[in-house]
Amino acid sequence: MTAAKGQGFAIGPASFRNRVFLASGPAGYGGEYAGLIGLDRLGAVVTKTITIEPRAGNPGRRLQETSAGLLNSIGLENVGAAVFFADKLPALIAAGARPIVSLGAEEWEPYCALLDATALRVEVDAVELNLSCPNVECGGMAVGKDPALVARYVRRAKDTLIGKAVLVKLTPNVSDVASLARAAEGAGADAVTAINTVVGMEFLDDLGAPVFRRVSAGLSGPAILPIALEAVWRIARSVAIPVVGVGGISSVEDARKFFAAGAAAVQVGTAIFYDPGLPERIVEALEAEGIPRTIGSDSFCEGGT
Amino acid sequence: MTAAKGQGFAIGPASFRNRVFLASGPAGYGGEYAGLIGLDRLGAVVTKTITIEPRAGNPGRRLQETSAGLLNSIGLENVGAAVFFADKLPALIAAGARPIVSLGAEEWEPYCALLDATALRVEVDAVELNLSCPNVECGGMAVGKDPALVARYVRRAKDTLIGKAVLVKLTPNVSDVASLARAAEGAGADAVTAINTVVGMEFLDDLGAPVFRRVSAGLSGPAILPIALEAVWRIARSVAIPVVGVGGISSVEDARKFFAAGAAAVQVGTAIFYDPGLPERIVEALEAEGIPRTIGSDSFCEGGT
Amino acid sequence: MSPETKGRFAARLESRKQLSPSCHVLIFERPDSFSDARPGQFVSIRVSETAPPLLRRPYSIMDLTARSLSLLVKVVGRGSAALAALDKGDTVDLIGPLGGTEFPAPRNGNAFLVAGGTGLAPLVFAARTWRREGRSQEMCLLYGASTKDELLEGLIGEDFCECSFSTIDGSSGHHGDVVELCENLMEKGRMSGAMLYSCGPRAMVRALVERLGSRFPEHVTSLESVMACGVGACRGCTVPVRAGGKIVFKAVCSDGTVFKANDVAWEEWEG
Amino acid sequence: MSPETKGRFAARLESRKQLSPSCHVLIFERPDSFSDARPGQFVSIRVSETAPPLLRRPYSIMDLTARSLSLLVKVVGRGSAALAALDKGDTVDLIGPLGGTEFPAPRNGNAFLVAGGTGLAPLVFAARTWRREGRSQEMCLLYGASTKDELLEGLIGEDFCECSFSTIDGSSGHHGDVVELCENLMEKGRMSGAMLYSCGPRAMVRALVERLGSRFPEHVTSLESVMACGVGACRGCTVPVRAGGKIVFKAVCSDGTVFKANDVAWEEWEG
Ligand SMILES: Cc1cc2nc3c(=O)[nH]c(=O)nc-3n(C[C@H](O)[C@H](O)[C@H](O)COP(=O)(O)OP(=O)(O)OC[C@H]3O[C@@H](n4cnc5c(N)ncnc54)[C@H](O)[C@@H]3O)c2cc1C
Ligand SMILES: Cc1cc2nc3c(=O)[nH]c(=O)nc-3n(C[C@H](O)[C@H](O)[C@H](O)COP(=O)(O)OP(=O)(O)OC[C@H]3O[C@@H](n4cnc5c(N)ncnc54)[C@H](O)[C@@H]3O)c2cc1C
Ligand SMILES: Cc1cc2nc3c(=O)[nH]c(=O)nc-3n(C[C@H](O)[C@H](O)[C@H](O)COP(=O)(O)O)c2cc1C
Ligand SMILES: Cc1cc2nc3c(=O)[nH]c(=O)nc-3n(C[C@H](O)[C@H](O)[C@H](O)COP(=O)(O)O)c2cc1C
Ligand code: FES
Ligand code: FES
Repeated sequence: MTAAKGQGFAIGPASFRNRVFLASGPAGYGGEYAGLIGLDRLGAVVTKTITIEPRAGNPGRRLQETSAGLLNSIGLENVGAAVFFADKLPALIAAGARPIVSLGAEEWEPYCALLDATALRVEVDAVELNLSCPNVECGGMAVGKDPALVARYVRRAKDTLIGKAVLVKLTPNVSDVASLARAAEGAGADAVTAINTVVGMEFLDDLGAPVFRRVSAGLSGPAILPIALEAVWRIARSVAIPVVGVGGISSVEDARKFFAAGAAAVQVGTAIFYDPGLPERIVEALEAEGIPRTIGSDSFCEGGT
Repeated sequence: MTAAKGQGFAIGPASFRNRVFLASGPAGYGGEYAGLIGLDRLGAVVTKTITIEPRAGNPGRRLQETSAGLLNSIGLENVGAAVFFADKLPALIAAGARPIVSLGAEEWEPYCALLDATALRVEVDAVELNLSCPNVECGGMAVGKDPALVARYVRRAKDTLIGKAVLVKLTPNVSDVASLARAAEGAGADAVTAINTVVGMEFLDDLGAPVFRRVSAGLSGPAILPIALEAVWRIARSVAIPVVGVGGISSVEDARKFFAAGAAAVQVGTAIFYDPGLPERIVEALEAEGIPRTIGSDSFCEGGT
Repeated sequence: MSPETKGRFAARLESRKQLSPSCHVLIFERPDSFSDARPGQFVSIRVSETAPPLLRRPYSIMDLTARSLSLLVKVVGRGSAALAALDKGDTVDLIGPLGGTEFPAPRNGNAFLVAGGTGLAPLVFAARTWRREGRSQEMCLLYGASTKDELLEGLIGEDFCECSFSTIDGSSGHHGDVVELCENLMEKGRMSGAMLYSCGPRAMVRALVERLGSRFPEHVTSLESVMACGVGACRGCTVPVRAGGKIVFKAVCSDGTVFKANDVAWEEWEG
Repeated sequence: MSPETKGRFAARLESRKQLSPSCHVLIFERPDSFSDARPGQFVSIRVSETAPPLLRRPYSIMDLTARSLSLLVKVVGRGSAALAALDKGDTVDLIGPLGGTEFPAPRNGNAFLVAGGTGLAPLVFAARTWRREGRSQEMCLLYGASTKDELLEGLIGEDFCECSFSTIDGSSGHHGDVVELCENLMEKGRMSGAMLYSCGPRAMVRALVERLGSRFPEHVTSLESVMACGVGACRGCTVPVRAGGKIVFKAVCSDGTVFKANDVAWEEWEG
């Protein structure tokens, strides 16, 4: 490992005090975890994905544990851009957090409206485009699976959000995640975040019905770590922009693996439910021992696509 | 659950005494597990994937545990068709097992040679085409990700293996596994098997290198159950041929879930490593309590692709 | 109640007592700086750092004194089984107090508390709290269990002026469910003007609302739902609630656990 | 040895004794119908049905008598820690005996057994087996550990005619590694014509081969590798071995555990 030359780093025009972020979703708008997570110690808090209008989220059951994993079908419940910018974001900033605002890719029109609303916010200098939510009907993962659509959505964001960093969050539920990363990069993305949840499902105990009304849900947690790590490794060798690694991080050691795979920063999601102290412990470990260096891929005979 | 009207069933021209199979790979050629698994009690033993020529498999480390999962990079080590048909298959049949022979899709020429060799074997009435191994350079998953190639490989098998059942094993590492199932069905497949392992990776404890020389490996075990279940659900609603469910089954209850999702039969893989008695316990439970009925999807508002 | 009062603690088990075939009372030393809590609030416990389950498990506060925190734990799966296997001196990772609403203290009239199974826990806390606060209202407990063995009479103590029991199998008290017990008392005119507090299986609370709801405008209930964060962040634990003619999703953990029972859109609530 | 003799058993722990900071001896009641085993064979244990790790853990048989089965367990991770926490009377799910090759009994000359750390276990079994079979060859043990505390002298008993020790930190016996100990003995001409048996860390056995190999054509070693099936089915535990000028992969579990040390393609073996 290389010694820490200071933990700060930049993604495009945005700078961060360190490389440990909260992932979008589990921590909500951040404030809910006050008292349990030292938000001001983290590199960033990626806020719960918002849409231009409020969304009620999915009806029915929304959570199900699996072996070393968690399925969720929240359905992008959120307060909408207006309340978010008026109430939630100021509270998060007041708590000392450094936000990255997650923007949901719905249909084109509301997506553009959300970008336009965000462009006006001087307090926002970094956004993450969620092109990969498996739990909504329109937009979401459908956009994130198509390189041409990814490019179109990213380009619109870059054209609108002048001077702001644009991270693009990718879905692993594709044949070739690296090609999507390249599409995002080609369209001007400042970084890509990988991965969003993996599609899965479960049944109720009596097998009478799937747990979730929408049947499919998103799998997160330690179960998906090897999948996320592989995606990050592959993407980091396909693009020049920074890769933010997320998926299953449950220990300091897990976080280090993502840096070894080529990530420039990591996000912690599901693990905060059981171990809210983890993000800060990762910060401390990286401060004490430096950022693990990325492993070169020269000596490995990697498989073709 | 419906009462058991007898456990036997058919896939194309091949009939099976029950719906519980050993998955290809973990149990090798079957004989190795004699004394631990009552092979003659199972619906079928899908043998380790063979290729026309012997393969040495991958160098370096081949196994790594993960949270509720196992990564493997065996690389289709096998004795080759000649030794398999001369030694391994007769021994398996002598042990009372009902084989399904797994055939590896390499490049086109050796694949055709393997089909031609198999066509001559009267003792083989069912094969599973492994179009989805992530651990080899050529063929394997690359074939399995492309609907046109899947169709071509399946059609050749059906044209050659007259009177034999052809199951097609699919990879989950794609944007739309159902479209691959439809491609297999359209080309004449008698059934599809889902899923093969999910691509993942891990690092050595010291983070000095990936565990596997090929970096990527295949994730199996309880961690992937929700992913497999969702694939089976989706495929079963996209094709009319039987779906054989595999991925993470670790208990009788898990097996039942696959029937609820729409599977006609199940396969047990990784779980035999820690619980070799499981396949027989599933057989007994299904005999005692019947096959769980498939859940209708009418009442669920499923997501788009 | 201010949500900032929640904290994360290593809580040490002071004693554990098995009260019935399925239920245990766990008494923890109250961790230093564990905030005061109100009836209807809960804690969430990480059962193991090395073994499943992954998520914390929520438990209602059954009592909180200067020195101890009591929980009632029914064994229904892996997490609860592990809790019921803790030994004196073991510590668990516990977050609390959680929950954004509480059982409001009875105003006029008396209080009827209807408990099903482990739903007893928050109602015991309510009765004790109000008694400690010196409230004079009479508190009557209506409490149902499956069978005599599962009636946790030992927990009830002096806190209630009156207790009626029911068991599904008729082995003790009224033969039937606790909703019938309520109906019977009501026939006798015993409950008019009273406030109703409930906690128990969803079917029980729903039946209370559907069968008695119109006669109890003041019915508050502490709900359960599968939870992940427990703090209102993840939106995983929602319950559909009617508000202004439409249905909105409220988080049980932070908009509850206590809701007006008649507002819950019971027919919409699955999962 | 016929592979059909393996079976799956619920093995009951008769006693457990901690011998050093990291090592425990576990003595199980020999399960009914557990086959006779040969030195170099092993068992594989499902440590827990409810908690990680998923896979069975392989352990060399250190002794097998009519009534008991002994294993030596060093705590290095979750699985071994759980084994070392078993109590008398606990049962574990155990498969065995496994392994397709054995330490061949010494023919002419004497036997030198070189053990590093827990590699002692199969060599203890070898010496006991041969002594019980009435073999007259002298068996000399060369045994290295990290430090005095980790030298498990209590295990050695009467089975060896002679024992030499080494510790890396010099706290007992030769100051250095066990390979140097061998070299020293060899200088003295003590080992000529002897058969060499080894088991220990890969680096130790490799050094034995590279530094002494040419002088020990008869060097057999029991290897370890990460395993899944333990029965030769999954091909997960392979070691590269030179055969007829090319390298082939052999399964440690079924083509071994005992290999000719000079055949192993050490430089090719990772993982
Ligand atoms: C706010 C709140 C307060 C609670 N207070 C108490 C209490 O005081 N005493 C008590 O014994 N229990 C209480 N519960 C329920 C308790 O949290 C569950 O019994 C526990 O989480 C089950 O965990 P497990 O691992 O043992 O069961 P699992 O293995 O997770 O599940 C076993 C069975 O229990 C069901 N189950 C799981 N979670 C819940 C849940 N949240 N509610 C109802 N059923 C569930 C599952 O569907 C399954 O059928 C409370 C729940 C909530 C949300
Ligand atoms: C045939 C055979 C015989 C063995 N006999 C003995 C014995 O008699 N006594 C004994 O104490 N151990 C023996 N081992 C090693 C023992 O199996 C491992 O120590 C054990 O599996 C570790 O499990 P764990 O869950 O505690 O460690 P993990 O948490 O899985 O791993 C902890 C550390 O141990 C390493 N490790 C894991 N598996 C092995 C392995 N197979 N070999 C070496 N290092 C490993 C890991 O890389 C990691 O660094 C034997 C192994 C084999 C293959
Ligand atoms: C309850 C929950 C809600 C989530 N909501 C969002 C979201 O709103 N936007 C988003 O981009 N990702 C969302 N995610 C995905 C996470 O940000 C993350 O990509 C994924 O969970 C994998 O990381 P983990 O295993 O550390 O949780 C959510 C995950 C969970 C568990
Ligand atoms: C060690 C190992 C070897 C495997 N080899 C093969 C193989 O040769 N052919 C094949 O089609 N699938 C192979 N598989 C995949 C399994 O058949 C199965 O699809 C996958 O492991 C998911 O099921 P499981 O979780 O029950 O193991 C292998 C899996 C493992 C763990
Ligand atoms: S459990 Fe997360 S919002 Fe209630
Ligand atoms: S562990 Fe499966 S072949 Fe050796």
